[in-house]
Amino acid sequence: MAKMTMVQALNLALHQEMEKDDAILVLGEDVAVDGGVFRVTEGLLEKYGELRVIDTPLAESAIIGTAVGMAIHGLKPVCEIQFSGFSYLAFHQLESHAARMRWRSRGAYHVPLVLRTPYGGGVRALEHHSESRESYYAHTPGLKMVIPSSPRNARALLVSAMRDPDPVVFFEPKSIYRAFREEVPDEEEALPIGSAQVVREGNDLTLISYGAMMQPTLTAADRLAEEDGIQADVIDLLSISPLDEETCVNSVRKTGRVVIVNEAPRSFGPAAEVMARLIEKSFWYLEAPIRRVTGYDVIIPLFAYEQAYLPDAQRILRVARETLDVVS
Amino acid sequence: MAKMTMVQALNLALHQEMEKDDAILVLGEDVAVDGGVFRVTEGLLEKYGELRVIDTPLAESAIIGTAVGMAIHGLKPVCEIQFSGFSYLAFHQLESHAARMRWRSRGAYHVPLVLRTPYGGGVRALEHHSESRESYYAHTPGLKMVIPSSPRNARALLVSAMRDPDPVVFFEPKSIYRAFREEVPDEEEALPIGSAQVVREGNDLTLISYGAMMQPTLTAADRLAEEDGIQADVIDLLSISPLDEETCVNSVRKTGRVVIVNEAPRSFGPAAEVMARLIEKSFWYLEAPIRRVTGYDVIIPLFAYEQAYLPDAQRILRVARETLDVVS
Amino acid sequence: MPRTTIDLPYQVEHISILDEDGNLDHDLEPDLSEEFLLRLHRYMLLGRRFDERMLKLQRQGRIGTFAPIQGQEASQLGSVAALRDSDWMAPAFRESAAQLWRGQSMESFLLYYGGYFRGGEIPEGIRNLPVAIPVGTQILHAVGLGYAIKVHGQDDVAMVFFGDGATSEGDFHEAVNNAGVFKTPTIFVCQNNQYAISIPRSHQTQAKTLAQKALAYGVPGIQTDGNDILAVYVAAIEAVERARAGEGPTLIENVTYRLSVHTTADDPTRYRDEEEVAVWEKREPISRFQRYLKDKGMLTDNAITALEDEIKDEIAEAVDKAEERMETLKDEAITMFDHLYAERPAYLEEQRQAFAAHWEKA
Amino acid sequence: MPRTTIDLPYQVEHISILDEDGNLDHDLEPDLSEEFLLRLHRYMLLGRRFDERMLKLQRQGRIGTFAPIQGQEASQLGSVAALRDSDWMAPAFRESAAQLWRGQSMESFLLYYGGYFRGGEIPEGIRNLPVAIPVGTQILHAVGLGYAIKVHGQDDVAMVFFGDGATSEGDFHEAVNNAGVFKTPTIFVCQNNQYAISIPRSHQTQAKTLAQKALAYGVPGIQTDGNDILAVYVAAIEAVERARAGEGPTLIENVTYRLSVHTTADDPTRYRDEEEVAVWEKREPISRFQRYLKDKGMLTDNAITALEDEIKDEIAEAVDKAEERMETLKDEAITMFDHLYAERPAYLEEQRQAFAAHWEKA
Ligand SMILES: Cc1ncc(C[n+]2csc(CCOP(=O)(O)OP(=O)(O)O)c2C)c(N)n1
Ligand SMILES: Cc1ncc(C[n+]2csc(CCOP(=O)(O)OP(=O)(O)O)c2C)c(N)n1
Ligand SMILES: [Mg+2]
Ligand SMILES: [Mg+2]
Repeated sequence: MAKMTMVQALNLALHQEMEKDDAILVLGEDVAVDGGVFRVTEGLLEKYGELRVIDTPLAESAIIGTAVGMAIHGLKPVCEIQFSGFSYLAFHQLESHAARMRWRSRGAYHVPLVLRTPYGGGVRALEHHSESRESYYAHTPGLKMVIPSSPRNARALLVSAMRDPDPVVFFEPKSIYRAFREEVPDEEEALPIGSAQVVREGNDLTLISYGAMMQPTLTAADRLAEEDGIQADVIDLLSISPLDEETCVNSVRKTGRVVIVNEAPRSFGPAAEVMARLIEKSFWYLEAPIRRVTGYDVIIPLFAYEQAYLPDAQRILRVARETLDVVS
Repeated sequence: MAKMTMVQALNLALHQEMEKDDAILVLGEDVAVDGGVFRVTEGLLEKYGELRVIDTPLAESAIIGTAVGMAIHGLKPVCEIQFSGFSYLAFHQLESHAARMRWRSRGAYHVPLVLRTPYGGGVRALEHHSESRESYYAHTPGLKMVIPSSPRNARALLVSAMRDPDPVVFFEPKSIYRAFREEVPDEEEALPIGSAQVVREGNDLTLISYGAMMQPTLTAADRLAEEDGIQADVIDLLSISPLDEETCVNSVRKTGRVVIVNEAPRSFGPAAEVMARLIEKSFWYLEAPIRRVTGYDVIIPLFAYEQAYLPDAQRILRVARETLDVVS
Repeated sequence: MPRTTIDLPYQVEHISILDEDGNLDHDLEPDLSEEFLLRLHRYMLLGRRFDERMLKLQRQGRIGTFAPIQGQEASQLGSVAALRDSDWMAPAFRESAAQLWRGQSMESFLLYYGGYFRGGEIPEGIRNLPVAIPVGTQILHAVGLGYAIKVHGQDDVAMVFFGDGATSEGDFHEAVNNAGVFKTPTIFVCQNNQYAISIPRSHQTQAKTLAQKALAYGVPGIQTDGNDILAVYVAAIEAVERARAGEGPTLIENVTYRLSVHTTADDPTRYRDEEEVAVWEKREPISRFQRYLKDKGMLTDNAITALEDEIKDEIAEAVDKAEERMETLKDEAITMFDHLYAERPAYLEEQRQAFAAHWEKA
Repeated sequence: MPRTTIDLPYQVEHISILDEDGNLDHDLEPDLSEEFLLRLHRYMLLGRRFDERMLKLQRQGRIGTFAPIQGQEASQLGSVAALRDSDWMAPAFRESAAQLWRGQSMESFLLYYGGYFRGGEIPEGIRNLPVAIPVGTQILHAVGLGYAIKVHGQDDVAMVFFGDGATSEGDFHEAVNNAGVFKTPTIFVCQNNQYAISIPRSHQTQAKTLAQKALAYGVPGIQTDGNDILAVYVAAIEAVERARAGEGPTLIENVTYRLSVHTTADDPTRYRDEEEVAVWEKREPISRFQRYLKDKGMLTDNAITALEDEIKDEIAEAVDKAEERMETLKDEAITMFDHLYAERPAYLEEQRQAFAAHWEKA
């Protein structure tokens, strides 16, 4: 048991799984000698050698496309795309092959590939380095889409992603890569993909979020308790797809009021799907319209204004209070 | 005035606009000598010459990427991607450049590009030729996303797309390319992007759809009238983004009941966003949960089963009746 | 210090052994057994006749769109003939002869092009990837397969097919470049059939040959007369041997011609002349190879007739079996929910059950 | 009929005029005016000093991450020096010297790297594209610009910059290939600075040179000593003249070295030796060019000192202005809703108003 940052926890997951399973290899730009630009893959080259820890040429489609071939022939490639904003260069390899090979070959081949990539705003980065477009992947049949929110669940989910027989897109919230530490057990730990967690319990309101947005969401929940005496159920989705609608529905049936928070652009974003599922499964329990607090439908600005773009506790709190104020 | 198929109507739009505006050029695979694999660009080469009607090498990223450069220097490229399932090879050029150039240069440059591409199932085609993934584009800030449903509105919307100063993704419902004819006026006609149309009026139920799905949606509306005496408001979205929420909201405030139909995969699909807007703007008017009839969350099967995958009048009818049966 | 010419480590060659007039370069003629040569011939003929049959079935509406191979039999079979069973093969969508040689059944093709995804099933033990429709994208998979072969410490190779048009796609570039960097045992076989739908080879790139694109990657490249099965075979076996020996990838351009339509949805008269087709008819690979076999005393007209009959029956049987199978599969639309994930997630199971409960269309 | 070598229409050359020891090839020396040479020198120095200043500002937290240009001044300025104002230039993200030469202000860089999108504004009449972060993707834009130039019947050219790493991306391939097919007036300038973050050039491709990649496209390719501004200029002007004359694109590889960090987030000691850097310090372009100018009697140590002072003041002034500007822009976050579309759609206006009503953070 040690207190770790998310980067360290992810690194632990990679070390332990590569140790256990020879089929796992890591590939991407700068992942070997440099240890990854965020150091998530640090020390792997020294331990597992250059056949399994691969600095690739600068070509994202090649990273995913070769990984598809590797996976078909018995390997478990863990691909790093340096920033999620560059994953679009490989979009066709993901959509057209990784997501479809099992289906196309009727089970003869499958693609146990993990695409790890840092996403999201808040680190004062350049253009294309701060986006949050998990919807693209969540909407793609054949993929799974996972986003952890803390060092411990990041490690446990990455372990599951590496053990998953199907392709998993794994978004790492880079703004909390090193923002805080958490106890991470030495022994193995895996969390099931497709299960959300209720991380705070309450009967008055449901707050649903994931990834880096769990931080302002939890702050808002704390303030609601302190300032308003309101107890919120807070759900951390962890998986965007499959979406754990049961956990969401159960909570909303209890609270009747719900606010969903995501930093992605608002329209056609993840919150809309959560809303849709809740309408389908818990409409009659709703005491107020479902609300969403999201990024705006613009390109996330360069860093001088990025904090203004990102949902924060204040915005969540305001919308939560509006939701609580609704007389049904 | 002549009765035309959608292919002819689109062809007319291209001919007339190219005639009027020298800045327009057409590029893509097989668009010139061959006239496009669906013949939408037929006759353009003969009339406007090979500088403006361009057979490109087989490279989608190049089609969009060069079009971005052309657009910056004063041209209005109309790009054909042969099937929407191949647009992913150009996804990064669309997301990272076409959608952002105005924003990035703070208005110094803009990209009046049209990406025309056939989408959707129902034509007994090969794998990757039948998808409906408009969500990817609708979720991308900086793009507009348009889908016509008939020869006449296809022509009028393509004209608007060509005149739009910003990039427009224009999905053409290939299953109705030649399925029926409609009167299309000889004189110019343009329909505003971002406006839906109420194509049938009623007070009992709202049916919202677009593209090829307008056909079964209208059939279902007819059958509701004939068999159940139910009058449905039927909305044809025409634009997915910007979404005309006003038209949808007004209808739902009147009917209280709504079914949304899209052929895209269900989860994180277009219907979810329509649901979200309705919840936000007309929650208190709802007398039943909003329902959606969609493609399943699988890859659309090869053609032997594609009709089973696609929403049809029967499925819409069943869900509509369930919605009408809800006692609020 | 001034202007100096950059030395390239090798040059790009063209290879031709048996020309369209039947002339043979004895020095280059590969030493192949009669049995092997006759097997090649058999598959060339099978590929051709099966293609013709599929075209008819398509015209009758019994199967859907597909991409005929006529004219490209030598280019395909000469290439895969250099492989062994444990090697991998990744087709594009116009490689039925190669896939048949590598153990796939005619029935599977008929199912696949009949609209049944069951046709995409790969039988146990056969190392072919399924058909890849998005042009050029499969090329990268063969680099990954090659890499995996290295990781497993095997001396297999991965051979991938693609067209002249595919060389314009970014994935082609990334694939050959990565194979060069990682020295993967990958054989890149470009079937330059002169057209990408309506776009002629000359409009696809300003490069004089596609083989010379290898120079961009520091990888050996060679061009063959792709209608000469001996030349194709020699180029392939050299590349395969180099790959097995750990010396990395090769790019091969087989210069051939698509004698038929691009796909059954295509009308080639819109973009090419009859005369051009006629020229290439004369360069057609099967009759050329038959003449060679006859000259060697391995084949007679009678033997050809017998073989044609045999093949005809085989094809007829496959068509019957496939159509019977389609009949039984017709009502299994619910299988669309299978094989998306190893385990079906709850939301998908729910959709499946809704489908089962309500589906009235089959 | 047997094995024949494919004739390539041209060869790839390396050009060097002024070497690291100050030796000059008089035959190749371009005939440039004193004024022009001194202007080049001024911008090399300005580029270097501005870069150093930005690095300090970054370390002090006054601006964010950026990509330093040290060592690449000749490669950039020698290239753009061949352009005229009406030509187009598309940078990657490491071309500040070239952009300054082409009329962008230091202030705009400081704003941009200070996190203000206003820094991306392109002043009226300047034909530079904004910085392009996704590696290699801007290369295609220069093909489109070149195509538009042709459509407009102009004899301008479009020059695009990218790194050694970018040559591995599919977009590089598609761009040069398309430019070849359409004979666009596009100059592809690859600044081979030996690294793509930590990946050395030798690992990026097995090709001996990047210039030879031109052979894949039937397009002329040339390699220069990229730290020799004369060689860079000569290669660029030849390419520009060819393009203006309607003879199509050229691929230029300037062999140079990134003396500093990849970006301010990078630690190069993890992947390269001090000795290697020391070797390249000696090949550094500015002192070499200064020696040349002194030898020609165009420059003195006193003049350099005076110029250094002048530049220092200019930079200080730009920093002051930029920081003042940032101060006034600080509260204009609402401008994030501008310039996404020509007209703001209703849903976005609604979001903007919600933002205006509630935003409490600025
Ligand atoms: C990425 C992509 N773009 C477009 C298409 C449509 N298309 C199918 S085949 C083809 C031409 C392929 O030409 P080539 O690579 O020469 O192979 P050939 O068909 O001649 O065998 C095109 C454009 C596709 N399948 N995939
Ligand atoms: C498509 C894409 N992938 C990855 C990155 C991250 N990245 C930024 S610069 C860089 C290396 C670029 O190398 P090179 O092209 O040689 O240019 P240099 O930085 O040396 O000037 C990488 C990998 C990116 N910006 N874009
Ligand atoms: Mg071809
Ligand atoms: Mg570099």
